[in-house]
Amino acid sequence: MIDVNDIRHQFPTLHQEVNGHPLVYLDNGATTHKPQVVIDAISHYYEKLNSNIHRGVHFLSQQATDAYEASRETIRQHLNAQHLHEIIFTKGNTEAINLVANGFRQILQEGDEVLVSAMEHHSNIVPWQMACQSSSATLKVIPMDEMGVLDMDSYKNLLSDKTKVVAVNHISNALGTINPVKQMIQWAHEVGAAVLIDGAQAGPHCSIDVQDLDADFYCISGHKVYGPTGIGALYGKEEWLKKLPPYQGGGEMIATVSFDKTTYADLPHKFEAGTPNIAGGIALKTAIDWINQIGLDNIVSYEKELVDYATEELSKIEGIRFIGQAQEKAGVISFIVGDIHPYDMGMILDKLGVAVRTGHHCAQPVMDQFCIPGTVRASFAVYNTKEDVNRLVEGVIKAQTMLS
Amino acid sequence: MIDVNDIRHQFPTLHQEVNGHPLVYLDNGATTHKPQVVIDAISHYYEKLNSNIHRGVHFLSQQATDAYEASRETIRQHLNAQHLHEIIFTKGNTEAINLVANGFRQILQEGDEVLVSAMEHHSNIVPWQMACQSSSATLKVIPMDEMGVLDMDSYKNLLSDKTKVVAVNHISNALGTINPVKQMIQWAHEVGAAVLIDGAQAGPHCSIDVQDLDADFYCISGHKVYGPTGIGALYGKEEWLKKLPPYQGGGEMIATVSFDKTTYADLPHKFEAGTPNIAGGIALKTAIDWINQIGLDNIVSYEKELVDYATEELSKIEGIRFIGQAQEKAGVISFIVGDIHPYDMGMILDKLGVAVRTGHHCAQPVMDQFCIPGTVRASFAVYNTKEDVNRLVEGVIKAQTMLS
Amino acid sequence: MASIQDIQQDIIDEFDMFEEWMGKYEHIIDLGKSLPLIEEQFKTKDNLIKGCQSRVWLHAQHKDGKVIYTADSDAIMTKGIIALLVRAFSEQKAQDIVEADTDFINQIGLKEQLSPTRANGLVSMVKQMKLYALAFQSQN
Amino acid sequence: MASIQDIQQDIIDEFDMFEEWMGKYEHIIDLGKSLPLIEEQFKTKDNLIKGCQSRVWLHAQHKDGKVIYTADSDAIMTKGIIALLVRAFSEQKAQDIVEADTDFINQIGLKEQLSPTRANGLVSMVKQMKLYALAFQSQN
Ligand SMILES: Cc1ncc(COP(=O)(O)O)c(C=O)c1O
Ligand SMILES: Cc1ncc(COP(=O)(O)O)c(C=O)c1O
Repeated sequence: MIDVNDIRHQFPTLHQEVNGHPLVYLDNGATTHKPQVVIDAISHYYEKLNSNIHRGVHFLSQQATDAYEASRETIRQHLNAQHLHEIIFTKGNTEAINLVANGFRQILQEGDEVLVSAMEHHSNIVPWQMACQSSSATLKVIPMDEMGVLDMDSYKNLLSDKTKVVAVNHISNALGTINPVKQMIQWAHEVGAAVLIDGAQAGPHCSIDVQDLDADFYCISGHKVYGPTGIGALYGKEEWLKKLPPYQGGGEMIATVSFDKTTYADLPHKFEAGTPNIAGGIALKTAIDWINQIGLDNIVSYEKELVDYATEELSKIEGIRFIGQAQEKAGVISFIVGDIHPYDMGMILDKLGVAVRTGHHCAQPVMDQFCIPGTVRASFAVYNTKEDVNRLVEGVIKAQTMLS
Repeated sequence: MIDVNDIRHQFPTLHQEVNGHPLVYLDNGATTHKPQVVIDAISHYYEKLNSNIHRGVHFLSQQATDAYEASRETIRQHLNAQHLHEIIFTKGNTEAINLVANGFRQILQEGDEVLVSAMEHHSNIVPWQMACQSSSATLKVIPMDEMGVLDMDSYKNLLSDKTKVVAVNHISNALGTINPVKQMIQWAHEVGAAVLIDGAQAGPHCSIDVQDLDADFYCISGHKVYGPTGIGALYGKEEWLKKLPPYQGGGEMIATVSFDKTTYADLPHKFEAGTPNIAGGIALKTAIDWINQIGLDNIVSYEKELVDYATEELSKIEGIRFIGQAQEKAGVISFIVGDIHPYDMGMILDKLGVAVRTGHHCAQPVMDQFCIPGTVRASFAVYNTKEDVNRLVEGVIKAQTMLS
Repeated sequence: MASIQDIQQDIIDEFDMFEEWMGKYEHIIDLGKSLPLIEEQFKTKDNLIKGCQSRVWLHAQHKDGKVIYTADSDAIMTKGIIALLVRAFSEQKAQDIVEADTDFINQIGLKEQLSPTRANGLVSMVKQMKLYALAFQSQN
Repeated sequence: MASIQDIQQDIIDEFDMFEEWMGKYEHIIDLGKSLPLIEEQFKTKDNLIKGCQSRVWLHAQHKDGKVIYTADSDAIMTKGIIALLVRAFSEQKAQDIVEADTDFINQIGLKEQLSPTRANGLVSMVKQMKLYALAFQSQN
């Protein structure tokens, strides 16, 4: 059970006025706020441990290295990866996907196919476009229906022995759809394709088991799971990580360097060139521990209640149209009202202290499919309340009055 | 003038015991500690502003965007870049160099040459090896002499119309040598080559004027200039940044995305895919402001005094051999004592509370040239004192006694 | 036709009547509704101003020594803002537009009321209008 | 030859005599100096253990049913640590080595005294020694 008051108490950012109103923050799909323990973990690092890691023999360097590596272990457990060295620290999901897609440049060949879904974030489209371009492979798109659900028949038809990679998000940031990734992975494996799951939105909203899913790659962003900005984690199956060429060159990622020949270090260091975001890495552990202390199951059921309530209340508004109406949804409600431009709606909501996101949510192809310029998106976290939903609904009604 | 007591007061990390001794931190070349204002700036971001930037219309997102962009402006001024959009936020110097080298993969052709110096950090070698490998260009090395000074005659001879890129550090992290980069850039431009200056070690130890240097690319790491980990800045001349292809694909860096065609955003966003290290970016401004408040000139002359004193005192130790004895040096003293392995020396120094770095300092080719397994490196920051130097010298003598 | 400066003063006075953001917003929305639309044929890609979330078309023509602007946007508040600018600058002499002070935007306190993206949009609109005027001016 | 366990107990007792890190370090350094060197011919790349900052060569041979280890390192403290391990495991039966408990490393409080890189190095040395033993064991 969730004690939302207790939880809210832990988030300093929530307790402020915006434009004269207490803040209602419903832009969690973009980034979540951080509990005090996470902020403190960062300060603690800088005040007590601060040191560069891995390469140092001195005390602070050891302490910092231990803390950083402990975080890797926490992430391993959280995603249920088999091996510690299958966890690569990244800057976030964008970097993670680029790391993998860049590696596939050298693996893909002309005639090969990469499948992405019609509801991907730009970060899971553009890197694959770039990889396909430089390898002359072909990018194909798994279509979705008007409810915002992927068409599994088409997916099955698209799969063939040409398919080398399938890249899909676990939960869509624009629509909230939860995709049947376990099934999709299984089918992809039947044709020998590797599967990358973009877990940016799944991180905060569902529990993840990479072994159960049998995912080849899975990535999460720290700043979306109550953790710091500039840090994330990529899981990759050992065999794949061994197969992929390194991404960035630099310190840490090499075993030996000479001008004639450079040999690369073992996993995970092969993919971790340069001084990482040490503070971020260490505090990401705190964030994940915090989530687990509340319990992902509790979070999931509490958020479902909120989203259901919000959907119900918003449905009463005349002219509202929900974009993304899958049965399996989490965390996100995207909508437009009449012919009101989402941008106009968002500005008025902001004046009323309600923070939502408007626009294409970095998923322009989704907007194109629905022939809309964008949506208003309310996205939820475990610290949101029914009162937040009420304020949203009031705001939408007020904006509607002003704008029509 | 430097009031070192006042400065030390501002660094919480310095005030602790390590292995029963007050910490003497001489590993600043790896990373510097952070003044309280920088730590507070990070907390302030997470407690008050936290929000994703650029894409949001709501209040917090605006505040965070403003703070992040204000940092870009501060960096622009600090490096004296002409345009704001010539400043790209990166994860650090390793990423910055990879970004540029990756771009040159598509520009370099067979027969073209890339020059790096014999004293580069791995981060300024490996990315160029990778770029040369995939473009069939050739990597050539500007040699250095036994004092650790680049051979300018050889450099001049190496330059030709085949030279497309010269990549050199401003100050060597392994040797402390300050390279004559202005002159080197001028010569390179005479043959039409672009020049990247790796300013990782210059950031804390000298003032930088990219227009005066006429550098094409210049990069600094936040964590080495009293700022956060996981953030850095790349300066690139507008014309070059326009010419280079984008690096990572994702949100922010595109103007429009469809599955058929993606057009890239204007500078600097073209090179800033995904959610950045927002907290780090904002606090980097605080770090640079902090440096400027003390004054780089003051820092430079204070540190010179320290390094001179340390060199003098260490010289008295029997069997000491300094690695890197350039006239123009800053921040770093690298040495070995007799045939004592640096690793053994480092461990004993650590036990005595003196944090130095030992090993190849990610500059293995330098060690190969001097035929040593590594060095002991003491590297300085503005908060170090003569007392720190004394403790270092005592420690080295004690270790020498134990180990011989 | 009143001078640019007079019109700007009118606009400032008008906005001064509203103390709250709500009034100002409603006024902008009303202005947006009243904007004389751009002819469909001018809603071209060339006339599109790179904004952020809303699209803005701006067309300019030179007639009898005066610059005439028409414009449109898919978002009504954006439309209202351009209506203001059109009112301030349309049917004026190119040179006057080029030289015009644009501080009235700050004085109506709109910038603080707008998101930076929209405020940036506003700035680029003004810039674009001045660019057109400059082009016409140098034709003479 | 004493059993592995007895030797380990000896080592533990020896280290117990030193309360301070200095004594322990000096003891390790002394051990390092006394390590019977590996023959030059065995200082090959194959016999190199991937460590961090110091290089370690470890050679193993099987003779009269016993495993004989010789080793070297370019850093004296690393040499001391391998000296300890060689003392604990060399000239023992392969099977005994494979099955040996290695907790004595924790008990001499060395791990806390070492940097994690060196502690990792120590772990990989033990691992490597056991791997050799395992190989010899399965030859039989
Ligand atoms: C000269 C030099 N170049 C590059 C780097 C790499 O910087 P970072 O580790 O911050 O990416 C460093 C720091 O280790 C350095 O000293
Ligand atoms: C589904 C999805 N994928 C990828 C990303 C990119 O993540 P980041 O911006 O943290 O790199 C996001 C977040 O914006 C997202 O929601």
